[in-house]
Amino acid sequence: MKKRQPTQSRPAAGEPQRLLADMLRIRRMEEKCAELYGAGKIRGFLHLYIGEEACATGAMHALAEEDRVVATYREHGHALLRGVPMDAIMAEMFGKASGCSRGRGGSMHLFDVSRHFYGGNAIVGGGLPLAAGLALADKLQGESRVTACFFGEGAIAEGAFHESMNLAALWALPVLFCCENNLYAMGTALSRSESQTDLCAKAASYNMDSFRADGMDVRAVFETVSRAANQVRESGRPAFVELQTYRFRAHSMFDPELYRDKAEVEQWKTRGPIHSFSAQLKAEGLLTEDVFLALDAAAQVEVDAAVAFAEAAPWEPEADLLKDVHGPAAVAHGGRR
Amino acid sequence: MKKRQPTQSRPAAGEPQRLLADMLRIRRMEEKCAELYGAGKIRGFLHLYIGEEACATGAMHALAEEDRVVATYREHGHALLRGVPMDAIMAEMFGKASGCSRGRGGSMHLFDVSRHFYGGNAIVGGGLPLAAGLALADKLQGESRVTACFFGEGAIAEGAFHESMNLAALWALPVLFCCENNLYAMGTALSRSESQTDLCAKAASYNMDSFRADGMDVRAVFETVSRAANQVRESGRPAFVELQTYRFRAHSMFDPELYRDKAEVEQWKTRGPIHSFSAQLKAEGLLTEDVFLALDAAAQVEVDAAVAFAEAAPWEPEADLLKDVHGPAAVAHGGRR
Amino acid sequence: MKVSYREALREALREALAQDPRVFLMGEDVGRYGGTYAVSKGLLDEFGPDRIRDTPLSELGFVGAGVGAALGGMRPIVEVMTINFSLLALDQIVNSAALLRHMSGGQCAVPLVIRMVTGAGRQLAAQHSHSLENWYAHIPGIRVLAPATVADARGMLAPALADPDPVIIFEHAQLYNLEDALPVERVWRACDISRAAVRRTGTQASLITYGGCLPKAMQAADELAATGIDVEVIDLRVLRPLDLDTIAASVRRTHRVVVVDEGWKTGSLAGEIVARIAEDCLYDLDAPPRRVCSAEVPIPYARHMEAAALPQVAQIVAAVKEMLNV
Amino acid sequence: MKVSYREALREALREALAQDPRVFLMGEDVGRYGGTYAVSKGLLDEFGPDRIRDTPLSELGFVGAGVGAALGGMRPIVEVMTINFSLLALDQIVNSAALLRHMSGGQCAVPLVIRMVTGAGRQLAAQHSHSLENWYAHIPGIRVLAPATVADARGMLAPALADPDPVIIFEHAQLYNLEDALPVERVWRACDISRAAVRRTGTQASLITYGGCLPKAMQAADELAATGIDVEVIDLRVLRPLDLDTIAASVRRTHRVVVVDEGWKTGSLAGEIVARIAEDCLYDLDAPPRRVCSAEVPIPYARHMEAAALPQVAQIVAAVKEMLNV
Ligand SMILES: Cc1ncc(C[n+]2csc(CCOP(=O)(O)OP(=O)(O)O)c2C)c(N)n1
Ligand SMILES: Cc1ncc(C[n+]2csc(CCOP(=O)(O)OP(=O)(O)O)c2C)c(N)n1
Ligand SMILES: [Mg+2]
Ligand SMILES: [Mg+2]
Repeated sequence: MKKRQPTQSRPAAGEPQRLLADMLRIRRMEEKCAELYGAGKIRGFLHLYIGEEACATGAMHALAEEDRVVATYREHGHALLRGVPMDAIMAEMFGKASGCSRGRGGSMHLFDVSRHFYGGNAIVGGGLPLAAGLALADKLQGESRVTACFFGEGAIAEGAFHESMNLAALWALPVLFCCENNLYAMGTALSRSESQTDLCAKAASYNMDSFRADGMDVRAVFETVSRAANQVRESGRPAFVELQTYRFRAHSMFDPELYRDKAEVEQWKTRGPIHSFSAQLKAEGLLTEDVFLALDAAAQVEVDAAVAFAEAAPWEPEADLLKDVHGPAAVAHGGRR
Repeated sequence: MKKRQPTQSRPAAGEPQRLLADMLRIRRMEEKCAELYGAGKIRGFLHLYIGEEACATGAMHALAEEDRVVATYREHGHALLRGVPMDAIMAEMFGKASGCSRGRGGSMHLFDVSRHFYGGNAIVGGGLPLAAGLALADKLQGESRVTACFFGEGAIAEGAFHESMNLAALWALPVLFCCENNLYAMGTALSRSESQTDLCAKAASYNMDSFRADGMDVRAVFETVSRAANQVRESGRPAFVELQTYRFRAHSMFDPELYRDKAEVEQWKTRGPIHSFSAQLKAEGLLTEDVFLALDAAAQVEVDAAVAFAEAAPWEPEADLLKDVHGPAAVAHGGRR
Repeated sequence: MKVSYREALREALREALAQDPRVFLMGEDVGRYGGTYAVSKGLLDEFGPDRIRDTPLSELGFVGAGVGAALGGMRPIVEVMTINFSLLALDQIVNSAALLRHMSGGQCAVPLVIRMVTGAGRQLAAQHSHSLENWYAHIPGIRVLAPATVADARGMLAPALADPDPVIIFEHAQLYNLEDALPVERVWRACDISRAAVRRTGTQASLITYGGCLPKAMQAADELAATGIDVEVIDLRVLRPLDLDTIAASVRRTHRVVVVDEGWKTGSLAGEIVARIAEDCLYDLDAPPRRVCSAEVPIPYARHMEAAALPQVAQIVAAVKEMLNV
Repeated sequence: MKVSYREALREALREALAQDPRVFLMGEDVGRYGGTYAVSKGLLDEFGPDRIRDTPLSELGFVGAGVGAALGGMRPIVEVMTINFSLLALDQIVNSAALLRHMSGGQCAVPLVIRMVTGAGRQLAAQHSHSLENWYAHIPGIRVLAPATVADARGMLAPALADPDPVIIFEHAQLYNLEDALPVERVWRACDISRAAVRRTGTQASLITYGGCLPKAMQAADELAATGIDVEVIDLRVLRPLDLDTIAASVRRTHRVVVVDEGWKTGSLAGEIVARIAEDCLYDLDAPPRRVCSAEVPIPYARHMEAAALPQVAQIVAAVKEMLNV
């Protein structure tokens, strides 16, 4: 298991330039991933977060280091901002042994337990019960951590969502349910998956407080999630946050996008979280084009280094195939398996 | 498969004396079942409905003959009032070949497809998706039937409830979701199973209309379910009904009832649906003690006849063990299985 | 003219929808998205949203609704996007679909078809690479099919819909792009969903397999033939009920058997086949039967590790050669 | 002094709860109701509602919460009331509990114990009579136990909790009232959860079984002994990973084998055992191996029909005699 690395001292979370820089880091990393997918370096399923960066960025800045995070298959940004080194993420997508899941998981299963990042779950709704359980562990152990659980609006139709919401509310578990509502689950629009499209009404049916934020506005996300997380931390009770966002790219690299109009996508792109936030910062006098370019260049440098790292990283030997199916102590019970 | 029997002409559904008579039929039948369980004639799990008779009685009177019904393992009353002959019910509980499920199902799996009675489901929540599907079939076939689905409040914590409510509301399926809220799921009180104990709030979170009735008052149930069923029939959309009731007996014959106070049970018994309704009818001049006794005696006669029938009924030969695993036409596909 | 496995499946769906108004297709993204594996592409335009019905993400709910709709007189085809997600629907498949006829003493019929994608090989990692056909093949009350050829992809749906009971059809993810000429219509129209098929006759050993491993077994047979070893290849096609006669007849001819199955070895369907052979044909065997299965490890993402985990042609060839001591 | 299987299970729970504050028990009606099969009766008073935690009816949710709690540092014991309802939780058991360690490259540990009741025999009909241990025994990443004796009921929990990975424990419904003297503490404390046990030595055939069928196999062995036939009885105890050495050693001694399993025959765990024997001990066999399993029918309610569907002592005796041609 990885050792926790010493915390770097960095500017306060939520500080505008860091929010912007982190959105850029996600964006540039993912653009590179798309390119590498085309080149066959990254394979399997690849779900890009492009367009939604304000959500993970605002939310991760709002969480404390000791908080736990559970995410979905669309989790590159969450992993990165939780502190998983881009090198390790990129190597994972290459399937290399230096990947954050040793090449076993790939794009959909980024893990870093030392940073309380519990994946990377490719079963829609599958992370929600886990999050309730992590929070239950904290509650029973007297920890005041929050467990933030990210999922798409598509997950709300799954029984797992409801069972988890109820358990968390009933048992007063410190879970922050973060629904990234990008209006589509693959090709299924929200209005074709939910009879009630006001998602906060779902929380109300569990007696759970809910919050809503414009998921294209990183400051709004940061402020809303900060409030919600504080409430969870102080009350020990769960809360629900809906982040209204949009994905600019296809669901995965296989999606022909038959189900939505190009015009709708273009319309949303005008609200792109990076350019709208940088425009805002410039208008506020908090950013110059030079600084923007420098942040972007730094992101690009980080990406290039990550790709180089991943390229150079070793493959796991095939002889290790059966490793990590079971933990080491299992050998204690007679040893033969 | 059983042939549909010709409809008997009988007094209008919902007429007070029929409501009372039907509650008595359920009560006397089930008291006998308890006795027969003690004698080892009925085995397996036996879940008595005693105390809750007003629910099935009011509801079944409110439904039309062509409506479909899906129920749980606590379904003796529903089956009886759907028109399944008491003989066939009793024989089923004995495990006899003349039982309404040919002895294959027992107490928890009473079926009578000729009367649109689809069981008898022993998986909590398991009937709800079926009900949505039956209603979908009707909708697609242009039928104006209602599918009434009965379940306990315990089922509301199950994902199956939520997925079914959403499908029904989203697709506008004519399902009447009838929640028999008897406050306990085995030993688990509602407040320990739901963070939100106002069950109608659940329906609201699916944009579904809801109704609530005192499930100890057969007239209230009849009127409420009539209204709700009519609305479903006319709108083609689902509705949710909560019937607030209480079971007077243990959950099953194995339950030591450690989880609730005797006093609470006694308190509820004062609101017993049979004696409170007969008292009411008497006060209204609609019932005399003689008539009551005659109805009760008739119920007892029916029970005795059913027991005699069940006793005399034949056992299925063991040689038929593999029957009804598959339908006959399967033989067409090459025939060997 | 060649058609792909995917096109063959789509033609079968189109025909079923056109011929019987009781038939409808429902599942996640079967409509507007065009089907995750593009099988149902175009059908929404042709048959409309009532009959090509996109469902919310709620496998338990919509599979159960399929059971109910079948009970109610329809002939639903439910697509569970992949076998991986079918774990969420197993209660309805086992406790409702498979049991209702029996529990009701023969009154209920559930003429339901469930299609799902199975198998690994596309680097989708552990949660998206299951092969659990053996679980389904264990359940009384359902029929389980595994089309491994274009002809079966085209032919199996109609008899499955005609079956009065639930039928599960497993489409292997690696087969969709397989292309082949369809046999003459008369042949695939007579598609039998109770028998295994001898895909290649041979004398020295029987390779028994199904689904995504059939092409591997055929290739292994080719490679063996090139070295002068003549093996028979049996495609189970029907995983429940098993066609034990065809299996036994083959073993009695060849006296040696290798079962190839993408499932994990322990508790695999291959194990059941080996057990049946040991029970029924013990004295016909000239060597211990062998299995080539997946390694007992969740399927890893990395390409070379995934390949190492799954049955490969070279392993099949090696197993036959070892068995023949060559 | 004799104790019942139920009491042995309860003592094991009590001890685990008393010794390790990370241990807690959660499930439907484990607390106020006292446990459906009364296993946890009294524990709520002793350990309080945080550690004897009644759950709502939401198998997928609370099993998944158990996985999460294990990830988070606790040692949860999750009771799924019966195996029948575990179908609702399979996604979390397979796709989370079993896979997390591997998918995370070894980072995640899920030290979770899941207990559930299995089996038929009490006239509970088709939906409440499943035996799907074979499904679980197929999954890499979990350990599967089937205590069939009072000593194992007492001894298996502690090593299961010490296992760094998920362990599923199947308690057969027909065993709860079984009474036996516990062996001396030193013996059951050394409970090994990797090996099968020879419950009775014998020379003419091996009866291999587990769980609820062990008493039937023992009784069959008694009846056979009374007719002068000496059979060995192997209790698998651990259904995954299988103790193949003990099985093979027995077959090499007796040369004949009957596997007894309450699962439906096709795809049963018994099939896997037969397959292993055919693969590893073919030349040791003096007769085809046989299985005594449940008939391939959903379990009927009626008493005589249920009995006809399940493996019975008479069938085991008959199988051995036929095999020995006596
Ligand atoms: C249980 C389950 N069913 C189906 C899928 C296939 N699938 C993967 S992502 C997805 C859409 C999910 O949409 P949403 O939850 O809104 O998340 P988004 O992709 O929009 O971020 C589907 C249907 C799955 N992974 N898991
Ligand atoms: C999925 C599932 N989990 C658990 C059980 C065991 N069980 C049978 S009835 C019951 C309580 C159900 O309570 P409720 O839904 O309120 O109905 P009631 O018995 O009160 O009528 C439980 C837990 C089951 N049958 N199915
Ligand atoms: Mg979405
Ligand atoms: Mg209840």
